[in-house]
Amino acid sequence: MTEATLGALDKAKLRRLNFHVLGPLLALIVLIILGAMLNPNFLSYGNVTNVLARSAFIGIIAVGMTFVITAGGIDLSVGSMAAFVAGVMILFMNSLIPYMGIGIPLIMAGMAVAIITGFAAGWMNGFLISKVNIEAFIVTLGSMGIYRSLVTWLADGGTLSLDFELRSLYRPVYYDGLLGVSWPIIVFAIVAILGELVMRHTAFGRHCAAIGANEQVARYSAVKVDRARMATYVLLGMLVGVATIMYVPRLGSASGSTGVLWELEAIAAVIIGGTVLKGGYGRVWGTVVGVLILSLIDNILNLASIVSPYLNGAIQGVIVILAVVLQRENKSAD
Amino acid sequence: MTEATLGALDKAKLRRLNFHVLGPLLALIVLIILGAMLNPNFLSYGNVTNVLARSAFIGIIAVGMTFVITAGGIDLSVGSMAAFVAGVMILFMNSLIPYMGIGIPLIMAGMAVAIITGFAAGWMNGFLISKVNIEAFIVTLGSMGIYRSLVTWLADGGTLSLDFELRSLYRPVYYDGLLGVSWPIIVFAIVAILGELVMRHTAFGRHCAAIGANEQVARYSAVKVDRARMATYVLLGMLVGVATIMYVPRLGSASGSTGVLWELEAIAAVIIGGTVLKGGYGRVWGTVVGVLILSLIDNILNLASIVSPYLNGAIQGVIVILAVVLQRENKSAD
Amino acid sequence: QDDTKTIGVAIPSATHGFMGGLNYHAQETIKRLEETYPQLDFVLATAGNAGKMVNDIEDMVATRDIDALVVLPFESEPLTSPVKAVADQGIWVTVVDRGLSQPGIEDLYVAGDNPGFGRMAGEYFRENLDEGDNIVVLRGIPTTLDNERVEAFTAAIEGSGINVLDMQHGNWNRDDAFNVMQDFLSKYDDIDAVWAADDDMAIGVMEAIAQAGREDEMWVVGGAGMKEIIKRIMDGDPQLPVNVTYPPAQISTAIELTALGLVSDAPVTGRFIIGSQLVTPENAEQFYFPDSPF
Amino acid sequence: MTDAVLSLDGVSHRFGTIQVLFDVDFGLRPGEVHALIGENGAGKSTMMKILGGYLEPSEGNVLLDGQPVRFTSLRDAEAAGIIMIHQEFNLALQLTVEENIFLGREIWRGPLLDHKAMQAQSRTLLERLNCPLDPSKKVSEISVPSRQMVEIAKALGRNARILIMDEPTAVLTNRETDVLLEQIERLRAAGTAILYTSHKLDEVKRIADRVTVLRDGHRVLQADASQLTEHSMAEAMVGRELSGLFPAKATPQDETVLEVEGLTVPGHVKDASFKLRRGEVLGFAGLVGSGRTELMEGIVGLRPSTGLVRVGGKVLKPGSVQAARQAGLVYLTEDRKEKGLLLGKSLRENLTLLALDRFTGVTIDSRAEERALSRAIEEFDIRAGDRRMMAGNLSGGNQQKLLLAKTMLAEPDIVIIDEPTRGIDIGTKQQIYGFISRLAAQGKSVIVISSELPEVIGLASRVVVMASGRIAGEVEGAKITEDAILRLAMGLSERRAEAV
Ligand SMILES: Nc1ncnc2c1ncn2[C@@H]1O[C@H](COP(=O)(O)OP(=O)(O)OP(=O)(O)O)[C@@H](O)[C@H]1O
Ligand SMILES: Nc1ncnc2c1ncn2[C@@H]1O[C@H](COP(=O)(O)OP(=O)(O)OP(=O)(O)O)[C@@H](O)[C@H]1O
Ligand SMILES: O[C@@H]1[C@@H](O)[C@H](O)OC[C@H]1O
Ligand SMILES: [Mg+2]
Ligand SMILES: [Mg+2]
Repeated sequence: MTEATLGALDKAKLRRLNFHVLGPLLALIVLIILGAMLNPNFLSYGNVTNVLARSAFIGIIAVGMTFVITAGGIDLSVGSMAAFVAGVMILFMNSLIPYMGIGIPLIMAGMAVAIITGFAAGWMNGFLISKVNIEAFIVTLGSMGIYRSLVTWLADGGTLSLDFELRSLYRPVYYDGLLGVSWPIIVFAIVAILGELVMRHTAFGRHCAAIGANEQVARYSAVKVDRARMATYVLLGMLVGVATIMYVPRLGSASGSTGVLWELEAIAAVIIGGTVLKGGYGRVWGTVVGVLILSLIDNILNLASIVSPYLNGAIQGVIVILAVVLQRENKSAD
Repeated sequence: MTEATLGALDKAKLRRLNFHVLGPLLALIVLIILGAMLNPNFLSYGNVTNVLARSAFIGIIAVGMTFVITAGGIDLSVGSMAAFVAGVMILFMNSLIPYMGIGIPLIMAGMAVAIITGFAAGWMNGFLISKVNIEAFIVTLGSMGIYRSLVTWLADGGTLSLDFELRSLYRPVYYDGLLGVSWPIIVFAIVAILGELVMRHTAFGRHCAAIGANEQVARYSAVKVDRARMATYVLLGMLVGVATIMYVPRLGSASGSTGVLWELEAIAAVIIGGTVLKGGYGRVWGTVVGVLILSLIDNILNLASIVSPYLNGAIQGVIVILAVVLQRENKSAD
Repeated sequence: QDDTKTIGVAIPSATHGFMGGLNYHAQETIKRLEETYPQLDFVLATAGNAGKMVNDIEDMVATRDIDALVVLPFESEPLTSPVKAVADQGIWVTVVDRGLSQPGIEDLYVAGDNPGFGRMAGEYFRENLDEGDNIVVLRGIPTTLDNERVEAFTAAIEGSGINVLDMQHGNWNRDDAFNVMQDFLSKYDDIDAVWAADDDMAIGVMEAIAQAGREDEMWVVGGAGMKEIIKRIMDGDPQLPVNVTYPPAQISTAIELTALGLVSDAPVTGRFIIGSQLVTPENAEQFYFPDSPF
Repeated sequence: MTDAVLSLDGVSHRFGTIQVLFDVDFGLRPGEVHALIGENGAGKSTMMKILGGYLEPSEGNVLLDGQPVRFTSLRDAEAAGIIMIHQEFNLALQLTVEENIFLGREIWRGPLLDHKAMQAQSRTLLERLNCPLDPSKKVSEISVPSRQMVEIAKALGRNARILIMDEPTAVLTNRETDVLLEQIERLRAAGTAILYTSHKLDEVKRIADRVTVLRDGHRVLQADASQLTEHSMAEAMVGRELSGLFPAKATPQDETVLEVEGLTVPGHVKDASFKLRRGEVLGFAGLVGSGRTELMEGIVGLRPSTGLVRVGGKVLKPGSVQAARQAGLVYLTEDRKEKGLLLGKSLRENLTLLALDRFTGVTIDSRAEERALSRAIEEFDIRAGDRRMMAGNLSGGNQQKLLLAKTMLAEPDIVIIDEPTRGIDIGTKQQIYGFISRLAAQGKSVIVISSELPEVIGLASRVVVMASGRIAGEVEGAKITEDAILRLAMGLSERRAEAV
């Protein structure tokens, strides 16, 4: 092969690659420009902070979902799981006030409970899927109903609220931050960076992609398929715990309506970001872009009030489809 | 291989097959026995008719969904599509009363509109998925938002109602029947039988499975892949139209909350019935069993006030998972 | 044994604060009445959509042989003829809150007053704001009921010179309301008051205002009388001057009256409209029920 | 001289910018068997796909009956009577044998499919190939060789005027190959034009009328088969002198490194016991379905099994591929497409998947991976246009080399190679044989399963023969002859034939 042809090849590859890679980024940039044009406050510190901080819950969960989907799975239960974890956390913290008093230790304990509950919930899903070998869609559809129902039951149909004083102490975890960057944003960023690292640069990430691409090949290559698959659900469960830790200080409450449809948003963010729904290929940074796209659509619709609010959903739908058109692979290329 | 081992092998295969095949049926039978034990009226003509007739909407849609999933696709938009089709149908019929008068022709025209609208909606999904080549999950997530939003907008945030007199004329299409079997049951049965026939005994059914199993192989075998894939969405859209024709006389109205979560129920029914979520294998009769299982769970929960209504969702979830445990394939066998 | 009567109760499931409260009151009332009247049986079903509610009602008739039905229609239109079918079988029907779209089906109607709810809030805005003041509105889930409230509210402030800057759906949900309010705050520099139309939404709204540090700039009126909100009115929170009631306990009234109709010879028919009331710091105490989940 | 039915006129082809065919002229005549041979990656499959209507050439024309054609869909090609058997399997695994055979040309009776007719025709086709498979079995449940027979049946059933077969015999045993060649002769007699690729030059010599040789995308030779010997064909392909194919056999040491005792894989293998010594190349022979693959998969923990496996004297934890790998025991699958390689992933990711732990501290050292890839490309002569390409875009033979490289990267002490040279050209075969024998000389032990008897005979110092899921016997040293092996393999298989 001559040098010249290699160069040309590189360019062709690059072009194709770039579309696929840059698609979601491009959509994001278009949205940002649109937002800035529609409203001068769009790029204000306040609005940017709001949007990023709000994205954190879904974002943190979607990072975990990226692993699950890459490994060929799906998890419909994350929204109810978040509600359930929040409920358990609040009940636990309230009930420990008499013993531990209101203070940092109690909040730390609450956080630990959130992670542990998330871990357990994810473990349960993972166990049924990878050991008992039930279709992930069904397991998590089932557990979605179970967690949602349990939190409603725990709250007696109403809302579980964190003790008022305790809440005041905990509140800064959502509203304050470091050097002007609020905590949820920081945590989301850390989770995303770690996630990208794990996906791209560790054996676990490789194994997830291998399992999603062809489980048989993974098995024949001495990959511990069950364990890795299980780990994706456990990781996701723990990240649901982390998301909840950020969520509870925001409004200090949890109810049957907490986290409704988060699963759909998280999955959508993952797919918009370029991860393949049937597994085999995933990218965490894409997911982050996907999450931001979804949050921005809402934000822009609120800021612009262009049309009947009844049509917000339609505009959302159109934008989501358009965002993905940009990154579609050219079919004839294969 | 000696005769003995061959025989053993065959038996093992048979057992595995049977479990896989009989799993959902078994679950259904268990539920029926449970229901009959809980309440003597469970097997009454009235209750059986109720349960079957109300299964018809999801059932008819789920038959179409079986084809979509078998061919490796997914459709999240069917619930909102049903709402949208119902809305369009109602508006259309109401607006034609001055011209056509209230009578059978108007109802027939309304039915035609429902099928045509469903056809168009399905065609749109199919076009974006198979021609523009966008991930089915995203397309139908987008169109789910679009249809839902459009019906809310058409109804001005409220409810679209069929003209009262017209409604009385149309009502028997849900509530009456032939020889004591109500129309929705008859239509559901016809759709299911035709669906099973098409899936099992036509080239289209085979092509769907082939596309879902390995698109490249299908293409290389001169299967018109795009056309077949498109056809699955169009078929599903038309069946949504048929389901709507049965739905409108029942409730006489459509609103933003019509058909919420039908997509999830339809997909769940398909998977419970043994169709493979990633495509390549589907069975319509299994879907029918899946739909019945889901309906019966609700019905049985209403038969006996066993627990707090808050926990209904949890019980549902557990039963769904259990129903599928029965048919899980033995992993080590592969 | 023969004079055992069964009452079916069909209500929407506890998907948000108000409905949570309503579910709570329904269960409490049933428990209480089952103790008082051993000859009464109750069947409670909760539904997440209109279709499921129709199913529940069908099941009650077909398998539980109910003698009376208490129903809070998920939506008016789709529930009308199924409930009518029940009434036509001679079963006693009590309708709660959201009326049916055809008059005369039910034997008893117990409801809050949605237009009144909106009007009362609107009148308060009219009296307490000046011409040229700016407000934003958070609406509920797109429904007829929400439309009625918003129409009445709009009518009440008409001609007052109050500017409605924006209306968006907060879906009676805390998180959605929080997001929408955050964006309103980014978008508008001058907001004098917020009509949140529901106390769950009011909570999200107040949190967003607090985050922006604009508590002194505007006050908020929610609705339905959630205990936390009532408490703050009682305590004289300047940000929450008043509230408009829409009591979830109306379901108790409905079930009780129905039960009474079945056990006594004098059935209670007619319409009981539980008008919305304005909760002020002065009268707040009588609306405070610390044990209710709402 | 008869006119060509299908020909290429000045055809060049590029993937991206890598040119793989250079100005090729070619003509296929009715009633001839034309062999297309060349090294791995020479461009044979590419050329066949162009002829079959699966690829459009970058330059030049395809002529059908002398007229330039451009097929817009595969249906058109099929309608013109052109049928192709692909090198890589072209079957939908979840579908049954019959469904695959009739995919895209189902038989109808009235409005519905005629299952009976399709079942019967499938049976007939398979019988013609001497392959008594149940047509209602799912393809995922049948063995690799059987899949190839299904593929052939699928093509035969389409009544071709022009039949293009890309390495149809790579996965077949001699016996099945014979059946296939008979069929080819029958078709030739009926006037079908047949284009045929194989790396088994004896076959080519036996069946071909004419031979075309491709080297690096250039047509370097076209001649009547009668004018060529196996040796001259090989030389034309490789472009250099080829000496003896097999290296000298190493002598095994006394130490037993692997001991299998009473291993049973339910449904496939019954009570198998054997030993493997250090530095030994142990051959495994047997007919298709004799259970060799399943036995090995049982040993390394890929299939549930009962019985004992000792590695270096220590009992191996059953059912764990990881345990086997840790004990230095690795298995290379015969099914490279479904079990061996991730076709959609890069060469690098494939290469290191099995031995990823060797490249991983906290994170994966991708530069070390790149170095490993360079070494593998060198050592196994993997010809990739671009080292960042997907494994699935490698030519068939090069995929096999990548799979070998992947397995060897795990540095096993004992390696079980199932069909090591499937689809590999003669020059590379020689390299691989050399490689196996060097492994043994280094004190590693190798089990070679091969359906090519010469391979087993040329490499192994001892051969275990399986029949019907049992070990039928074993031959050693000078007693390793084709005759001895076949007698062991057939004796029991005759009995099975009666039983079935
Ligand atoms: N889709 C593709 N994209 C990029 N390169 C390809 C593609 N298909 C084939 N190639 C390259 O084209 C060259 C020729 O491949 P081809 O499959 O025709 O070889 P072959 O002669 O059939 O080899 P083998 O004997 O190994 O089957 C190889 O270098 C291969 O990597
Ligand atoms: N002629 C046949 N009839 C029925 N089943 C067969 C036949 N040939 C193969 N099989 C199936 O294939 C399996 C055997 O696999 P396989 O052919 O891989 O064995 P093998 O001895 O390793 O042969 P090979 O070396 O060709 O791979 C058996 O489980 C059997 O079900
Ligand atoms: O659900 C509604 C509730 O949220 C609102 O506040 O009051 C009316 C109810 O129907
Ligand atoms: Mg090839
Ligand atoms: Mg084998």
